[in-house]
Amino acid sequence: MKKKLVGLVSALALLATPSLAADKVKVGFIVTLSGPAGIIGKHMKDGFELGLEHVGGKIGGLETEVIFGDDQRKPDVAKQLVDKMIKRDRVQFVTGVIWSNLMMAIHGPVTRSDTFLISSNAGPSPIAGKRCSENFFSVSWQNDQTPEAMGKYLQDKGIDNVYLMAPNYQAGKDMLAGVRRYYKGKVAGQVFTKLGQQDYSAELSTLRAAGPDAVFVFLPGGMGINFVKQYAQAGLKDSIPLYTAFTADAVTLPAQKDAALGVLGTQTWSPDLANPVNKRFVADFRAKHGYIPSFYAAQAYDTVRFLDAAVAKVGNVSDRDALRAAMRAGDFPNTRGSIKFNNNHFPIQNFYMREVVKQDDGSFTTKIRGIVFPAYGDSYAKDCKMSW
Amino acid sequence: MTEPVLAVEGLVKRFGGLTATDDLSLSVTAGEIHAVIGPNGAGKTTLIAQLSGDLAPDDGRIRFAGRDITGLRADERSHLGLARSFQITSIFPGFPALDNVALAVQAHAGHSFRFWSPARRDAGLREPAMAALDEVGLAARAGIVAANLSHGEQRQLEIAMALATKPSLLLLDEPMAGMGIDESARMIDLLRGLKGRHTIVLIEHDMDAVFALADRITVLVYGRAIATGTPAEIRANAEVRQAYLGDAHVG
Amino acid sequence: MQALRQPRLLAQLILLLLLAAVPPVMTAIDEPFYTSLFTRIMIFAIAAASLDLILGYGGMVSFGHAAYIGVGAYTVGILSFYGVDNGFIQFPLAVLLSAVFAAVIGAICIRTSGVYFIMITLAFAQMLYFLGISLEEYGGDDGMPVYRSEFGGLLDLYDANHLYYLVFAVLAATLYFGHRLVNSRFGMVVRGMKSNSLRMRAVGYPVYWYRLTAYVISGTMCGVAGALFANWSEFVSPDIMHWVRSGDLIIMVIVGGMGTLFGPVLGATAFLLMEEYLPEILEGTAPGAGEHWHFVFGPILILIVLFAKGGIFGLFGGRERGDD
Amino acid sequence: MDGLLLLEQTFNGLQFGVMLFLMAAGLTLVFGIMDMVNLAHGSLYMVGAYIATTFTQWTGSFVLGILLAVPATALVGIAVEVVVLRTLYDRDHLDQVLATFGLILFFNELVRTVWGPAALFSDIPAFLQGQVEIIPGVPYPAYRLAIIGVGLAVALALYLIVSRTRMGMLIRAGASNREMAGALGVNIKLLFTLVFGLGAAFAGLAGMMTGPITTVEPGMGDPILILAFVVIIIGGIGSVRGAFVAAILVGLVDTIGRAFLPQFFRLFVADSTADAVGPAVASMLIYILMAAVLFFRPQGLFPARTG
Repeated sequence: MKKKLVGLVSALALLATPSLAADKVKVGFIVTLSGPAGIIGKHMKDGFELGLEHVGGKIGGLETEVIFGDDQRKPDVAKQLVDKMIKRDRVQFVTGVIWSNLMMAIHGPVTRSDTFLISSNAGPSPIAGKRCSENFFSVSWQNDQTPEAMGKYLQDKGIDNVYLMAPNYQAGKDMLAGVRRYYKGKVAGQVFTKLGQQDYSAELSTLRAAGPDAVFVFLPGGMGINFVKQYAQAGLKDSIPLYTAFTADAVTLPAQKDAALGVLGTQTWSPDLANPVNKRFVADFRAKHGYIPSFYAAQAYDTVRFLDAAVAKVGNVSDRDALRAAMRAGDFPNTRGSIKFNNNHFPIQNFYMREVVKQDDGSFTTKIRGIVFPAYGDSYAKDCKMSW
Repeated sequence: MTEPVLAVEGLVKRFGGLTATDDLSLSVTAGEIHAVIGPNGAGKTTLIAQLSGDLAPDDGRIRFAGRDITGLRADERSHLGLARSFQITSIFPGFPALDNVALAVQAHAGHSFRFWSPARRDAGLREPAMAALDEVGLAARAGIVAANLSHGEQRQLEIAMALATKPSLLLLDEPMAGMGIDESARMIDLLRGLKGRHTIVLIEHDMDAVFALADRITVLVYGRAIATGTPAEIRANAEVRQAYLGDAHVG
Repeated sequence: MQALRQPRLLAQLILLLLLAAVPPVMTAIDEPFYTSLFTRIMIFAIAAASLDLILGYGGMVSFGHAAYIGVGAYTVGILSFYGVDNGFIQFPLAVLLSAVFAAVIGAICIRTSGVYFIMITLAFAQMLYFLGISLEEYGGDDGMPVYRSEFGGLLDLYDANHLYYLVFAVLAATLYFGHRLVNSRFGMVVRGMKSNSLRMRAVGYPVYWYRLTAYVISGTMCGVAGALFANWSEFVSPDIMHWVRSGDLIIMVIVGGMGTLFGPVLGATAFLLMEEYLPEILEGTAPGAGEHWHFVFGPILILIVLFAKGGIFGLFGGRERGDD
Repeated sequence: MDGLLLLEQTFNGLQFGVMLFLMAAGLTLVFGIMDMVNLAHGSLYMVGAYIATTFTQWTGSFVLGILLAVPATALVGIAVEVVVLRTLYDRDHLDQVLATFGLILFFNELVRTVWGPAALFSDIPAFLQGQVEIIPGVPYPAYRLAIIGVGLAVALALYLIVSRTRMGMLIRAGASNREMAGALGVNIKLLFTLVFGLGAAFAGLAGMMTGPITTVEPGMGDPILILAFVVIIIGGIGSVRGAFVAAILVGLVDTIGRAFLPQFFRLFVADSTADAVGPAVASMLIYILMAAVLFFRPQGLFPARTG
């Protein structure tokens, strides 16, 4: 037994290959890859890899090593991954992160170390406000912005008597609060459903009985597939328009298909955005991976382009202040056209209304129907003491 | 006349449609071996289970050592001086024989919410346990894991565990079940040695053993006591002969 | 030192000494990550060893023990939220609260046994999980960051080595206390109840109260693991109370070897190292294979059940004496 | 109006309940007769949904897809029984839990590898689309009515099998006293395999019927597995009747709770508090139900085992 552990310790020592080559770019990329929840992680990893391909495998022209980590959607596993990436692999950047609770778990440990944390998706409000950090950047969005855009749209269109629904967890509550920050009309009902709920029959019956003029839901992933299908099956889609956030996208559309046709949702990105970077991204992504990219994939792709631009400008990865300044400058080639950074290091960008459409080849995608918020920053930036 | 050690009055136990104990009354006086016999399904084990507190009767009273114990749990009855053995050997098979008995001693040596001192080095438990093993003739086998004891030895171990609780009344449920002739003989000797010092309610199929040991016998049929008396009276009882005992058996 | 006369105990002591050597070795070779990794492993080892006290020794399969990790972690987290970072307040309170929760939940659960016990403990853990999700002030599902405990200058838990040795000390204490416990009068009762609770009742033990006490002790020790967990992760969220986490603990116990004290430590180590390195090893065989590590991990569990009875500890011939 | 809504919610609860029953029936039989804790039962639900979806796409017919997928899932179940589970019958429950947990990981990963990580598209067949007015003014999705119908039909069939056939007699004997079933001199091995196949077919059927209204994705069986366990515990292990009663009970309590608890709390506390407490309690409701049932009846509502 003793022999065994001694062997283990020396094996661990061998695994450690201390490399302090200062001009080698080391990036940790953390998403959920294994297990049933792995689909979003796959989208993001595919987007990230395409980004690497587009920069010739060298971020900022320097030799680049990417360490992919699977967080299993467990906060403590994510925390251990970043420990490993920072202390063993000695990365300069930790990127990825799908889930808000995982972001909350690693935000402190990463930003306190001399490592940059770049969120490719999660954007919970505490780290946009009081807990903002100079070592953190988001190339996605702050959680509240997307529903805020939806609230503004509903308000501007004069839609009244809206029924609101979201899962009973923090993001769900933030989403409905976000809608109501801009939507001031009558609320026909507000329902929080079970996290991971599969059957919405009870909620749909109650909804029908409430007789709203419009419905807003935030039901990401499998919940969105369930709800959108059941909403259509209950015959409600034709009578009450459905507005969404993160409920109908390239991850869920292949399973929703016609049930989602015509569903509206706000987002910072859509496959049909007509800028050259996005056109190349979407075309190459479909060619390489064989499916339509989602915003998750686009954001992961943008993460690479963001790092590439900053590192290229500085020329090394050891001058952290210069890197920070370069990152703050924004204006890197990205799929959304233009991204600037707020004082809290969250993007200022456009929010669009997208509609689900059917393409000639029978696949489903989203098309931009208009800008709701041009160059929109989040509402927590004012709580962030950082200024530059 | 002194009060009986155990007095059962009008005991009733039903399982669905079946009445396993039917208005049964019984009294056991101090120092006697009181055998309960009856054909299979007569409700003997059900009776023991109610006496020991493992099964709650539907009606009737059980008085023990001068108080009503009908509503007490098995462990509470044990502390009043009631001990039982089981028809199907019930020991701690993974423990050595001595540990089996020591656990029984420990149950009556104050509470066991003691979390620190090693119980196996506690002379206050080991010595009485050893004495009880000695009493049943298992002293030499103290260190053997109970599962590895022979069937007969396991039955003896059960008796030792019951004795270790210093009972005033022993409820023995077929202590000779499954034993060979030699083992049975040893058990009879053992029980005879206990006679006089302990009051015993004995359920047994082995009629030779019953008539050799019992001071009094109660005959159960379909949950009812059809007769109680000395072995001689029971032998002579026509109803018993008709209902249960074949002439050949009584010999 | 009677311990030195028992080879198995000696092996355990050596393993503990090796664990004690992790921080200086890792500092020497400049690999601080492994200090953090083994800190987490030891925290789960404490929780698994606590669970084994009732599962392996007492035969009570609790499918909700992660709830007590949650109670301990949230005690530290919520106190930290209100600015109380003093570990001398946090830890005793974590002990007290997990004991209270275990006593209340246990009082109801202990009435059942077998599979019913498994499911009712799961039910209560699920209730606490959903309660955690609905605690909006404390971040709900997103959880909340936690500042590490302060011990009046005696310990600086932001120093990875201090945290490591605190956890190590608690693990060692847990194992020593567990060793005393399972061999004490109380421990004999617990083991007797696993073996034959009908017989225990018949010789005069009020089985309910002993089972409940064992359950409370186990839950409380898990609560301490939870308080340490909050310190290690600097974060608490309901995720730690998810039923899968309770299942992980059971797996650690069985894989390591139930009814032993050191088995769960080996189980937690094996489980978490496999989780850590299986993907890396598979990724080495084929790009992209790493994310399919469950493909290998699942059958490994099945094989352990089929061929390694007694778990890893059993492979070393380390089955402890005197249980069924 | 409220009465009609209550009626509609009762139908929703009934539909959820019969679905749970399909899952729980196999689980409780396997548990009751073989004394086997099979966590992989949820995997059979998932495998059933995947196979049915695939067959439906190949044949173009939903009914044909299901008719082919039910025996296919039964075969998968039988294969699992013969290869892995058979060796676990004489092990204790913990070994079974660990090994079948390993099976869950394996099956989730298998499905992910074979069909990809993305959710599959599965739709209601054309002839069951649309609404039916159960009573005037209450339109109800035809497909959900069909689920209720199929579920009740299966329950009836199972009742007839258990109470009228020789296999049923053996099943009942096995659930109440395993030694006795062995003593009857039947081929226990074959009986176990058949029962397992039957249970797998039911679980698969549940997955197939649910597929078109929910998501066919890896891991879809895990949440439903826990619910099925809750059902068989409430009903009493080994009791098919108990599983039926408990499934309907859980279905109704969960549905009605979700629908009405928040409003109920609004009667007593402020809306915002009710919005926080209502859904939280609704999520816990079935666990509270189970804890309460076990508090008063530690062996469930219909304990099947006598010995």
